[in-house]
Amino acid sequence: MTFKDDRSQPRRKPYTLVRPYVPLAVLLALLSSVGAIQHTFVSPYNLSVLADESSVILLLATAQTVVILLGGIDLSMAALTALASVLIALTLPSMKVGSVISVLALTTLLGAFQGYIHARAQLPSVVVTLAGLGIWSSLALTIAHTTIPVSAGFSAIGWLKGSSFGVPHSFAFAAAALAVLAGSLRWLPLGRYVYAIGLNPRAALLSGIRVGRVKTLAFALTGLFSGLAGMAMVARTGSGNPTIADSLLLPSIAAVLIGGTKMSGGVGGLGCTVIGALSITILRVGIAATGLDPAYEPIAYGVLIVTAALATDRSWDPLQK
Amino acid sequence: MEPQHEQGVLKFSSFHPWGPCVALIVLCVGFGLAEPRFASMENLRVIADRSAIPLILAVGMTFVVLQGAIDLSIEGVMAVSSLTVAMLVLNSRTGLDLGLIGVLLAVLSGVGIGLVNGIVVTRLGVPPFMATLGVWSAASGFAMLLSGGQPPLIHDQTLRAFGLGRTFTVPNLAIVAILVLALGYVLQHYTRFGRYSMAIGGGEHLARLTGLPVDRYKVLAFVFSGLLASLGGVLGSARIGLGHIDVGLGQMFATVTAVVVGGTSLGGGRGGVIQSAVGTVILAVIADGMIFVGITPDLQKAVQGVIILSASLFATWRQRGRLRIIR
Amino acid sequence: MNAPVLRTEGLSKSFAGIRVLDDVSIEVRAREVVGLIGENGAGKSTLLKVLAGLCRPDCGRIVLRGTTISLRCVSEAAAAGIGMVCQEQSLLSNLSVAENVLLGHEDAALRLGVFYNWGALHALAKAQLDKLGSSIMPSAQTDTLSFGERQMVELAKVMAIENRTPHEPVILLDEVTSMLDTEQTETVLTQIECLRNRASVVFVSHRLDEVLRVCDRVYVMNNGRCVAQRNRGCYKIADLQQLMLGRNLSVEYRNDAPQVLITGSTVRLSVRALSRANSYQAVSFELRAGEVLGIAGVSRSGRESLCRTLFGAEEPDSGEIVLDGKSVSFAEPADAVRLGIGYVPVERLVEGVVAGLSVRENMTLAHLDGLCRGPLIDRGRERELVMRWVERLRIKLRAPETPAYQLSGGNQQKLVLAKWLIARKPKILILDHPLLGLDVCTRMEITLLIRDLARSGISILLIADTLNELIALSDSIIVMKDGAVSGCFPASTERPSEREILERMV
Amino acid sequence: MKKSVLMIAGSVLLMLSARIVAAVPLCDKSQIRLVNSMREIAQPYHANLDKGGRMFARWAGLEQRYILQLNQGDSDKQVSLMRGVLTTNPRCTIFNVEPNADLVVQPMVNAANQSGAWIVTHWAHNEGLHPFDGNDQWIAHVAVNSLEAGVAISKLLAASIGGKGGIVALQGRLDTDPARKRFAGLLQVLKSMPDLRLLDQQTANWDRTAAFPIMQTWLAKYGNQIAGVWAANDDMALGALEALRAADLAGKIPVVGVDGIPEAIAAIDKGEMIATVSSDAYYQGSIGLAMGVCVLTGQVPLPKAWPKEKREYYLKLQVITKGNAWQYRSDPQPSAYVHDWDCANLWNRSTSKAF
Repeated sequence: MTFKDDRSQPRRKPYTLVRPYVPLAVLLALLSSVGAIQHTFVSPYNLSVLADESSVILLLATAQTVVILLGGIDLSMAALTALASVLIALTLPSMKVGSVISVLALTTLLGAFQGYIHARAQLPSVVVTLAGLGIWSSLALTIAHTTIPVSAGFSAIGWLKGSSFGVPHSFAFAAAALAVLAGSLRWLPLGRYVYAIGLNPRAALLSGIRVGRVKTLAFALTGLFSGLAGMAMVARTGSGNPTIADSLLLPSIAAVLIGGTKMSGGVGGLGCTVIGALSITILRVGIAATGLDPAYEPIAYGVLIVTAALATDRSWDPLQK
Repeated sequence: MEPQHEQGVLKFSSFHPWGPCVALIVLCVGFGLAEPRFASMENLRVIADRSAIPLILAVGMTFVVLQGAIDLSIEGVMAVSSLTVAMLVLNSRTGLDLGLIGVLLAVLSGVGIGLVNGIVVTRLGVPPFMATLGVWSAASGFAMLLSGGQPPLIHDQTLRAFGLGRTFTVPNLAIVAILVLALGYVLQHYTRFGRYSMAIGGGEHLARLTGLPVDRYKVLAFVFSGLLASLGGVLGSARIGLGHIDVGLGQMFATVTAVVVGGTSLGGGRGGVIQSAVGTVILAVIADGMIFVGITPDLQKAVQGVIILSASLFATWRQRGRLRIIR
Repeated sequence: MNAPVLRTEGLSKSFAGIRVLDDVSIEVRAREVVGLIGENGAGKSTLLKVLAGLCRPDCGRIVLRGTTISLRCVSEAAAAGIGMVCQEQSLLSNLSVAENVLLGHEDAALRLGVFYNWGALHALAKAQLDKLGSSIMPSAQTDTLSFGERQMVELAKVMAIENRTPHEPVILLDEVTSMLDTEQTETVLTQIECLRNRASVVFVSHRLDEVLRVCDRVYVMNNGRCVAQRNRGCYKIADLQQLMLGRNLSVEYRNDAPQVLITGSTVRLSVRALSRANSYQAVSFELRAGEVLGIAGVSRSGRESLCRTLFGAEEPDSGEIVLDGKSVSFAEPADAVRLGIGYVPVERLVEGVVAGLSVRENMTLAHLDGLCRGPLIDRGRERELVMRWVERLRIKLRAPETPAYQLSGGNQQKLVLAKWLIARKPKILILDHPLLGLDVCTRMEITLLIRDLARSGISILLIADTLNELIALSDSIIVMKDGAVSGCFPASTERPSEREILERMV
Repeated sequence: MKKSVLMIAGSVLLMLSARIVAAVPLCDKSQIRLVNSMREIAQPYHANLDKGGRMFARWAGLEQRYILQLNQGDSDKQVSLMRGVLTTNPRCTIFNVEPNADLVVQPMVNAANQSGAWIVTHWAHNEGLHPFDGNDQWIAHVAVNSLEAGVAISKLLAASIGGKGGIVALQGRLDTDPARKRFAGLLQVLKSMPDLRLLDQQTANWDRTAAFPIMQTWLAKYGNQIAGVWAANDDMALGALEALRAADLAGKIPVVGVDGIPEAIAAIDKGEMIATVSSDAYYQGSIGLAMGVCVLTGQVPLPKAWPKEKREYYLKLQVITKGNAWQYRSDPQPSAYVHDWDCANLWNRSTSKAF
């Protein structure tokens, strides 16, 4: 059964035109509705605060997007972030900048390791990263039973704290990282391989793409970005903690999906992930700002996810059923 | 060569059928050798008791997963049903004392949420992952509203007694779980619901082509999963004696893990309730065994991770092939 | 001359403004086999889909046994006694054969209307399979069956319709033979003959000879219209072809350029005692530069597996592959690609193209690194290269950015070929059923292309759909049987006859 | 002795400063916002924090200005939520913070310093951090001596089993200060009592549901070796208790916990638990707000003028046993706290400086 007739139904046409802008619309709607209740919420200061808040989720979501584009998923990022935060906090005093670099290198390796297992042993990424989730988090817990304040050498990451021209550095940093990645997705062969694999891994394989290598690389990326997120965390809280990021896993994935990237891989991109991350952040902070009963936050959260999916994820795609 | 419908998000060919069983046996023997008391009758009961609620959840989840979907909302459902039951039977907050009816109503709350899942997925065409993620969140928010900072204590003694009691030295919850498992088995192998779920998982559009009422059975699966989730919530609160929004804390990950470890493919169309049951017991044995051999709390998650990983490796290593597609 | 069972009046259907069915009126009489012939995109499949309730016509009506019907879905069509076997198979490979055959109609096999009675279910399915004289076990898991066997199950599934309607069913067969090799096609054709005394059949195939063989009447379609109708016996093939193409078919690939004797040229690839467990054993042959080497054999003779091995997609257990005098081993297809080997798989949409990507992206997918300036892709050069090949292969498309799934089968096949040809110097092309399911015109283009490529020095390893195709295309031929080379016809002036090859195949 | 001296000195100093700095209100009372920032309200302890806060708000006539912030165990979010509120009129906003983890104190204090909001923190914070080190918006840190709590219940448990036998311990979230300190208290007591054996210890993350199966497993593993159950909070203690009940051991094996939540007290009445230590959630949930109001309305001088021991001190803990359980049975009336909320007696429950 070919899908030609299905996809070329004319009534779909206009919708597919507006589809790309839906995430943005959702974001604005969210912002304005909170702003309506709490006027100062849309003040420049607060917006910069929001941007600052979103930075960590943004970092996580960015790398997650690549993996999801490949058709996989990485559940271990948050745990790896926590591990990184602990290690950085521990080693900063002695190694200064060196600690950051070496920790980033380590997390990248760990990520790559997961990717390698996933590709080499042909285990689904859910399983591998689920295991990773457990391993990294208890590793962090074993290394540091509790919060590790950064006693010295904070300057090595302190620059992430400030803000210039009202733009918080952490956000600028995250955005820059995302931009670089988006660029390479667009301009490097690697990027095209990612989409090809996500859409049709078998054809990609038979076109001579080294699928295993690409996957390993993608997970190395999630590792690296987990490390960066950990760094941002330490910069924000001035300490590392083994459970610092547990609660960021689902929000970061949700950010990717709200951004309009499809779970099934190959469709979507980094552009909207920014928007997704911001929407999530507004939700986390906004409800509180409006002074509503906190119980309404998860409700709104759920509604947003569903509506966003409703808006973005109905695009038709020949290889998905 | 693999047929095309093997592809798609999270799809991968099914585990070696005996892998999980072997893994389970190996684990039991291992723990048994390390700590003889592990093999004691009492501990077997504990394991049965421990795996009861996860098993109930896993059976529900299995049908959703067989269809190639996933239900992340079970924690939310458990929270809602837990509070509903606690507020409907004799309790510390509301004057109500509906007894069994209260329990039934609580279980129905799960059906309702499952219905929402199903409708959002089928009518609105939202992918299950996101639909249920959203419903999960919304449901737990609703539960928070119900709880309102005053967790209702359950004073209904029959319910408490049932939750904690044993019949013929078998924990009641374990008995319930067995019944649910049996029900699940019959549903899967001897009814349209089960067989069509298989078909839908095998290739949804093909199933549609053949004129199967796919949507109806999808909704049904979510409803069933919701039903069992709320049952789990009710039993859980009957056990700890209050309505608590955290009654299902961590159950979602655990259940999915159990289903995967058992060898039901997240891609749908392969596996079944029995496999999921094995997976659940594996996890229960791990959790219980680790306390037995005294692995320090910090490392337990790590050990769990390693075991999941090696179990899957062990199960699928032989199926590797250059053209095998894994998501 | 009996009354029509099924009649269409002025059916029209457009997709995205393009008219694919234009005022089509045909009729199918009881116990009659009607053939539909026409180029790809002539509207044959669409017509069948309309009849089977897969899509609804914009205007026109369908009259079944004198009453106008409107079909909203397949099950309605089935209820009315119309069943269709699609080009792509519609079996659920994770279910048992029995379940597939009776899917959606198990009522007869239910206890208390709820619980499956497996015994009864298998019995019912067996009955259907017996009609077709097939010996497939109803309890077998479908994905353990061969493609041909699955095709049988499809037929059985459709035939099951007759139990549900008081009338004789109308069976629509869309390209059922296009994916089958010679001997499977035979069985299917004989089945169609048998169907004649139980049902009405509409049969669509690209293979003119098949259609002419089994059909009492043929309708000729040409871009959306039904241009002619001929009764058995009163037509000439050339005349039909002309009707199909709307123009005269100058050259058929059968009477094709004389073989070049390339025995002199260098050996490009030599395979020595290559073996892979339960696929093929001790296969040895040599492939010379500019040679087209055809591999004959029934399905499961190990030839597909052999081709995949030579592309690095499957690993051999023993033996050695020598490319240009150097022994090579492929860890994955990528290695083979780097050495200038290309592979055109059978299942185009599943393995050949990435349907979601644009034509441009698909074409350059295999050789992107050649198109990079520094680390970045040189879009300009890429687009220019793509356009060049689009023209050279006459790929019909609106823009290079058109997503691949919008191309017709033929153009997709060209695209897959182009993917390998853009390499700086492709050495070997492995073609697995390159002409599968293509219309006459595209077949010819690709046939000629293959010849050109060979002449330009590329060695080609070929698996063809039919024997005469194989004989026509290849210089030398090896025959495989049960995984071993059972015959070898080196390039020479006179060609082996089909019979010679066939007797080595089976 | 020393304590009382401190108290006197403190109050004297307060009067002096009150007279010298003829404090003017910093905010119009109607502008004041009271924010209670805590983990969740599913656990009774937190529920009581919230109740305490609301009680105070009602008493102070600021009921409409009371905001509850729940971070669901998400440290990062606790900070985000705070910043979210700071966008409007921060200088009149008072935060009473139950830190989800001690690492959040630093960033929350920073946020307060930047925005001019006022903050009171509870429990514990990272080492080397003090209100009096230039953190002028950080009114005070009301520390809880978890070690002391741990020691107290451990002693009572030991006593109840005659100082010998095996016990099992349920720990809280391992990365939190109270969890570790309370356990340290237990270890301290164990050292002093050679006959008392720690059979096993696990974490149940403060959670009742998690405690249940762990206790079950222990019963299977150690059977009658278990003479007592030590839990780092009441919720887990009650979870363990239910597991005991399932084995008909409820009341036969003594259980201790911390927090003094109503159910625990009921259990103590029934004799199924023997002791819990209460830091008085109602008080913790309200005192910070009370301090803030006093500061903002100018009834007390600016915190920076306060002596160190009033900026960071330990909170008096109440050990609840069968003996005194009756006092805590029902939800307390606001009247019980009015005295403590009075700007003159803000430090009533200070035991000693906590630095």
